[in-house]
Amino acid sequence: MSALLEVKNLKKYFKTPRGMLHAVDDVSFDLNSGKTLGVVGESGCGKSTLGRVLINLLEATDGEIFFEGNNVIGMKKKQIKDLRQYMQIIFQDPYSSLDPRMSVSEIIAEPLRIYEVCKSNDELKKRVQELMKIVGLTERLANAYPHELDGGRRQRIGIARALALNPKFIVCDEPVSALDVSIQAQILNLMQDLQKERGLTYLFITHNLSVVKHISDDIMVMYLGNMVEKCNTKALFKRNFHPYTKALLSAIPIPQIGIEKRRILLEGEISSPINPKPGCRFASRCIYAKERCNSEQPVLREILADHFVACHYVESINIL
Amino acid sequence: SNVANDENTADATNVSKKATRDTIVVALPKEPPTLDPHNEQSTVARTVEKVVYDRLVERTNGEIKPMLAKSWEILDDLTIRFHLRDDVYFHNGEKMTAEDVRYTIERAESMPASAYFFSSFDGKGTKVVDEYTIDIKLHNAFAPALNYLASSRGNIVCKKAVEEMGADAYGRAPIGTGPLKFSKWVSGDRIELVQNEAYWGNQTAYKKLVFRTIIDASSRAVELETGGIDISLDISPEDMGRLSENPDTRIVEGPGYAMNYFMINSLNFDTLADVKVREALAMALNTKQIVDAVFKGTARASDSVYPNTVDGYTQIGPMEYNPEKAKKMLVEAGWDFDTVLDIASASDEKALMDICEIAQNMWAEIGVKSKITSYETATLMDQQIAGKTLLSIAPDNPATGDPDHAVMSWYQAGLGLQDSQPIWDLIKEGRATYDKTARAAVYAKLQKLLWDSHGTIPVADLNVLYGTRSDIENMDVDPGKIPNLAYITISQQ
Amino acid sequence: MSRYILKRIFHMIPVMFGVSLIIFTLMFFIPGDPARQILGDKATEASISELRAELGLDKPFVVQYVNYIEGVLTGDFGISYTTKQPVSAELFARFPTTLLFAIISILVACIIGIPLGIISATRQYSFIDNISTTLTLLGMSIPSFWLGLMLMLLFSLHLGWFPATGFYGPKYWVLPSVTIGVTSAAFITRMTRSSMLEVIRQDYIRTARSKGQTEFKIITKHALKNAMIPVVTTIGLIFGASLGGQIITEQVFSIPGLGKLMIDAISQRNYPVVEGGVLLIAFSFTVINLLVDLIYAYIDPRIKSQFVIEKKKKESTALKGM
Amino acid sequence: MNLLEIKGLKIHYITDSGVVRAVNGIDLEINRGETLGLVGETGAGKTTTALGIMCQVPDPPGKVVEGEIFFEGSNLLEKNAREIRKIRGSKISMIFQDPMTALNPVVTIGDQICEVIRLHQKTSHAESIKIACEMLELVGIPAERINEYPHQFSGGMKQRVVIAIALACKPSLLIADEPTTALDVTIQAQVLQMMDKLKKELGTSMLMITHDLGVVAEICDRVAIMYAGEIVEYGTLEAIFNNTAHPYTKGLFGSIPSLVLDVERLSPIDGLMPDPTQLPTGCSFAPRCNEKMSECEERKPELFQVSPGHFSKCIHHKNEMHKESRGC
Amino acid sequence: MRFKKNRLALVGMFIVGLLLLMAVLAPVVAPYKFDLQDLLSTSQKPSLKHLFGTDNLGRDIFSRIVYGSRISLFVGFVAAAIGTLVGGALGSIAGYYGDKIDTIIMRAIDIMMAIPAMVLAIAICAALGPGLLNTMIAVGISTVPRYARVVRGAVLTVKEQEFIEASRACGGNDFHIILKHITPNCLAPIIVQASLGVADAILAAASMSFIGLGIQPPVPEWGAMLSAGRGYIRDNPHMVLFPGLAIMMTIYGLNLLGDGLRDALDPKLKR
Ligand SMILES: Nc1ncnc2c1ncn2[C@@H]1O[C@H](COP(=O)(O)OP(=O)(O)OP(=O)(O)O)[C@@H](O)[C@H]1O
Ligand SMILES: Nc1ncnc2c1ncn2[C@@H]1O[C@H](COP(=O)(O)OP(=O)(O)OP(=O)(O)O)[C@@H](O)[C@H]1O
Ligand SMILES: [Mg+2]
Ligand SMILES: [Mg+2]
Repeated sequence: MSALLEVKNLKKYFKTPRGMLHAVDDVSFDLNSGKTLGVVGESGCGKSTLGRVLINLLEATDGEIFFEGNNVIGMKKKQIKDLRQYMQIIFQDPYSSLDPRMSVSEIIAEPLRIYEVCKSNDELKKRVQELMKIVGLTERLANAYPHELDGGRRQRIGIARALALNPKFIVCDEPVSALDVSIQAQILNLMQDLQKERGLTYLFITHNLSVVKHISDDIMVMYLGNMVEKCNTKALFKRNFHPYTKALLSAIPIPQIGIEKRRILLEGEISSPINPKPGCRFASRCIYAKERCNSEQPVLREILADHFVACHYVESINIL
Repeated sequence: SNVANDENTADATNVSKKATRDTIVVALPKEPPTLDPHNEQSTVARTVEKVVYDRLVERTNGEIKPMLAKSWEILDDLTIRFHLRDDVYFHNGEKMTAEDVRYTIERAESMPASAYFFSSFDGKGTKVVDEYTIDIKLHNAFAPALNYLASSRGNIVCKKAVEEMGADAYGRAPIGTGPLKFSKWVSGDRIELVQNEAYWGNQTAYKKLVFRTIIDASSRAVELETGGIDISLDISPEDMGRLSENPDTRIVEGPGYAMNYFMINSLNFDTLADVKVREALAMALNTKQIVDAVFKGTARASDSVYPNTVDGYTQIGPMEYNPEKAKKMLVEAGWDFDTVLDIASASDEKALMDICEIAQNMWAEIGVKSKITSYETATLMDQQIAGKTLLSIAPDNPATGDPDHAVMSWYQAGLGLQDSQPIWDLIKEGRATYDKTARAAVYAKLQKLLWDSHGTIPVADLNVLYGTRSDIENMDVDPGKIPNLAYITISQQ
Repeated sequence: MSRYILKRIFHMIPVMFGVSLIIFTLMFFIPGDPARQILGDKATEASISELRAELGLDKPFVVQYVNYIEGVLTGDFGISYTTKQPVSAELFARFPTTLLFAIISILVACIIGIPLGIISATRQYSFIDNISTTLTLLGMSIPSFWLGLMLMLLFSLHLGWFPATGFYGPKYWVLPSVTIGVTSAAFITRMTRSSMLEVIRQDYIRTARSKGQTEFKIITKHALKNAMIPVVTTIGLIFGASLGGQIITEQVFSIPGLGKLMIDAISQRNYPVVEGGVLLIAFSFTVINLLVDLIYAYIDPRIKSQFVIEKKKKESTALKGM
Repeated sequence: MNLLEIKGLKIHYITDSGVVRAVNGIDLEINRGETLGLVGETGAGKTTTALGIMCQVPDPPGKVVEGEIFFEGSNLLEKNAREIRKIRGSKISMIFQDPMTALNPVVTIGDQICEVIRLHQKTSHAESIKIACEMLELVGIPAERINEYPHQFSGGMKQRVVIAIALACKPSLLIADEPTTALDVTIQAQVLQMMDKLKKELGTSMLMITHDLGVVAEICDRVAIMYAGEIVEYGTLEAIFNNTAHPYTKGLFGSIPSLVLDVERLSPIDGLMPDPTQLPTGCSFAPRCNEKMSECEERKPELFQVSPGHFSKCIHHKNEMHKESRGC
Repeated sequence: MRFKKNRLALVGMFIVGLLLLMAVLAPVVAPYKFDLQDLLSTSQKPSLKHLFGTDNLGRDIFSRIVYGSRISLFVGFVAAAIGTLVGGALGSIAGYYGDKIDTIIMRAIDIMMAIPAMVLAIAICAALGPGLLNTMIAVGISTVPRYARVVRGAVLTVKEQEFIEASRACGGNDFHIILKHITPNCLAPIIVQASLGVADAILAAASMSFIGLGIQPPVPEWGAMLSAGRGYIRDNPHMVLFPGLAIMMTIYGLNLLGDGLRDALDPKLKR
């Protein structure tokens, strides 16, 4: 089975007054159709940027993205527009991602209008109603404005908009982080149902590991623009190798008592992605860091089958 | 120079007056650009110049009197000999001699700003006879010569000072022989003069004369009432009543040389080429009513082409006010009642604007449509001179009081007239006629001719109005609005 | 910091060029002949064209402009057509007065406006707030010459407290400054109020309260400084604008400032004065802007740190090199 | 005697669109040295409760309508503004939700720490700086950064500064309003651990407001579950987690994806929180409750002691008890 | 409390509405023609015959004020419209495209800001000649920088919002985004600024009249009436009082309206 999405050595740098900001630095992965790839990592590690580059909202600095076998990078405007029908995004903030001056139905209809999918206004209306029903919004809300609604409903609008063009691939940029747990669970269920029904492929960005564990097939852990570990979800929670992944997993408070916690506390804060120094970017916070870590950037290696880790000393740390 | 920099606060007491009555503060409506008599154009400058400089002769109440010249004789049509005083010193200590006079005449003729005015004087030909005698030469017989020499263009400048300082600096720190000498100039604010203790004539009744620039008419009136100034050289008719009722202030009023009239250009435009039409327009204006409404009794309806204060005036009008007849005349002349007359006016003169508005209304009553366009003075002047205005309101102030000066504006292109040769001939004749009565006869003819040509529509002859504090006496009611402030005395109540 | 200032001064150059070009072009195409203005309506054509030649007005636009700029670059702003004085002398004779007037009136405006704005904000919708809102709106809608004359009538003529015109000392400053100050104060009050309202809703005010701090101290220590940035902007803009001369108030109170000079110069077609004056005003305006930005930096360390970024970077690279 | 005891507290926000009954009659107590977790969804009234304790409910629109808050035996609501100011910051401190905005951006962090010290302790300027430095070191920030401004710190460090301010006067009660929500997981772990350590060192009681049950499990001794302005369940950590009584609390647990177990589908609570201006007449959770009975919509349930120290506000318990008693 | 605020806005709306109505119905409302002179009854105090008295040419001041509302409001609105359109276009281009275009436009705006507005207006007016249209152009152009800055600021904030990105993700091009998202969301500050700008323009036009560069007579513009009457302020205060009040009322009304709009159009305050 060929991958829906194939990413090779993707890079995205931003020019800032202080220098080059390496938001995404040399990331490669495959994503098969109908699967969910979870992306986790701390704030500012480049998760959103990765998502945006994938669907061409941002232009990649370097690298290749194959969508259904075609290289997206370097496509013409027209082609990109065609492509966008198949790639959509759901944003984190259900407040700022909806135009406050558009009604619910207008927002959902926007992509349909742009691509002139519907032949008549009636058809458009019907389609919008259909979409609203799919995401569980009552018809009554069609003429409401976003500010009249709560976060959960707003996020449903965002999902309906993303679904409008029948995409194959959706980047979900922290779609549930702003929501309460009970609402979050509703939305997660909805997304899972949709995936099943329509065979959608998700890139699911979050920093909530329990959510990512719940929804993803594969997980990719990012640190300062680099991918540090990637493998199957179950495998990762059973066995993880990168020191950062370990710290991350151990830091999650678990809502259960009586569970023994072996917490690895990281010292210090995430450092700046601007003009990063050579070497492993995690080195400054890593308890195992040695000289080599400060001078040579570790490459991603397949440690076990389908389990990739970028660390010089995986073997010694984990006694493999 | 001391003109540019000044510590304002230090002088506060001087300017706010009242310490003693040694200081007289006079409000000017504008700031003079320079006090070089041959290099400026403004009435306000001349008021200051009048006390800083002396002239060969002086004109008071229409009479020419000696000043720096003790006596003079007209040697021939082209030569006037002046015998000068020998006790006159400039403010810089230089003695005033015939050479200064010669230099002044030559300069007046050659400097562009005064050249047109002194064009009949022959500066090169003018000869110094001896230290205190001079023969002033003329290019052509020029009867107004004495009147012109009595005007501020005839202010005698100090040759040495002008040459040493250069004209530009001289204008900002003038050196004359007058009763007051220049002391300082705070740009935009005031000019201060102090008594010239070495003056050959009578000393002024005060030690210091300060000219302050106060542009706003209401502010000037308020300042006069509060006693912040002693004299305001420009009082608007609106403030007159109050100032004359106030026991602390008084209004000094007298007939003036100034007049307001409409200029018609019938040379470049066919619209008003027909003299009958022009006459009808004049007839449709109730000048008496205009004058009363706009000037509140401080002007009279014009009854000639120049005011009765000017030499050789004869009464011709006022024009009969008869709208019915005017309308009939228009119909007879085949006037197209759809034509819209363009009236050009100066935007910054309220009285002129008011006259235009009333005239517009009065013409509307006989069915003549018109449209007023107000221009900035600079633009209006350009338009008039380029002959681009059909009908424009114009003020004139022939400050010499000489009829030749008063009709000078007929040369202007704003006032184009067909068949104007007879006019030029009469003007020439008037200039060449030295004899007073003969000259008056020429101007009587000229006035009639001009009046009948209806090249202008005379509207108002304006009085001069000065406001003073009540204790100021002997205010010179100069018709030309250039009073000699040296005469002022202060009553000790 | 000084690097930043230098950079800003460097940025002023194109702005000043733009200003000079615009005003020069406007003056070039404005109708009305300066020579005619100087010599009067009865002067002969010959002397007019002679003077035009002397003033260089007969040359093509580009040549005139280049000449002018050359002059300006060597510090020569030309000679005033009317007074025959160097333009720089003319301008600097008036500038101190304008500056003084601007400073005093902005002080008056701040003294009225800032406290009123603070009180209004801390008692939103109270009686005082409503009164001040109404006064503010009235202050913004009163034409200044009207207010000026009214003040003059009341305080000079009837009460005799202050002199009517002139600008010779503190007593003279009161009426004109109040005239301008009232309008400016209205704007400052408004800005202070809305900015303050914004700030007192912030979390750090809540934090300060939870420390047990008194309301007065909360306003003065925590809120005010934060609320000042937009207020300072407003003050800077008003101040910058009043450096251009308060034309009407200058006229009513007979203050020898730049505004009046400029208006006269325009109407007399005194190009060198207009151009020099506009350049001077524009220059002071940009300097004020720079000052305002520096004040921002003083008030707000976040802005300051933007200034010193480059410096810091240099230091750190230097350290690394050791 | 309990350190803090809240009785029948009602706080309303009176707005144009109606009266928001944000806190609707709650009872709470916190013992010395104990950490109470206050858990609930957005808008449940957690922050309002905390502000009520601080006597800092924004007025207008907020109003404490009813109730008593006893702190160290005296009723805070009867004290005047000066007395309250004395307690704030010294005996009761609060950490606000968002560290990014809780610090004044134009004042150095040193000044902000010193401020609270100088307000409550008679110390000289130099001394207060010394204490501030100690506090900074205590929360793990080098003391030499005392003269820096908040923007020069990262989010986690800012939150630590906020904690330093809150603990500077060694308060007996610390109210922490979602202190780690805005932080990254790894940073959150650092901050939580530090708070726990400090709390123990200083013997401070803590009211920990959060919606993260994981955090609760980690550091709380007792838990109160809040829903629509009411406390629906209340008990020790073990009682709540292992012996969940109220349907809402059950729903909360069902909503959380588990890290330990593999769940195919989550079982969330349906629907949304009721509009706080129009709370249902009966049980406020009734509209979303899957164990709802007709009675629930008519009658407000009362707090029922499920087991000693474990209370729940559900009609079912009463009925069950009836059943039991009938069975007896 | 909101009601109270809205009530003020309603007052503003009422005032402005009344003025607009007066302007439209001028021939019906005014008892006399605005240029009807009666040189025999000049400078009359207010009476039943002449509600606001007469001016120095015997014209009915009330009628002139009524007709004047047409001119003054027209000047105000058109000048504000010029400022809004030109400034709005420049500001939104600068804000949306950013980078070099932004730098160039903002430098140009800096240049315009640095030239004193009044001097600029007077110079423009002197160059074009006085008159209704030219006054409007002069005042309008001199306010361009203000609008440009406001609009640019608004565009910059809106541009950063995620819904812009969302629209792009849905295939929207620049044109679509500017038209459908940026413009509607920037409208609020622009409308507010414009409503205040109308007031400013009326005052600016009045100041121009003071220097003699306003509207052509006998057209009754309030500012011109005010400055023409200033010589009479002592003896016939009614000649300045009523036009002055008319200006103040209008500006007061517009400001109230502007403030009200600011609140009404703020989505944050919307319920
Ligand atoms: N348009 C941009 N210009 C410059 N820098 C940017 C831009 N967008 C993002 N960055 C920077 O790129 C880095 C990665 O940002 P990104 O938003 O992808 O992080 P993230 O992992 O999504 O973080 P979060 O969890 O906070 O959403 C950050 O340091 C951010 O400051
Ligand atoms: N100043 C206020 N004016 C009006 N209503 C308010 C105000 N503050 C809070 N509310 C309302 O009171 C209710 C409780 O708010 P509160 O902030 O206490 O909730 P919370 O449990 O802290 O929520 P979150 O988890 O979002 O912080 C909410 O419905 C909220 O809308
Ligand atoms: Mg992100
Ligand atoms: Mg809260």
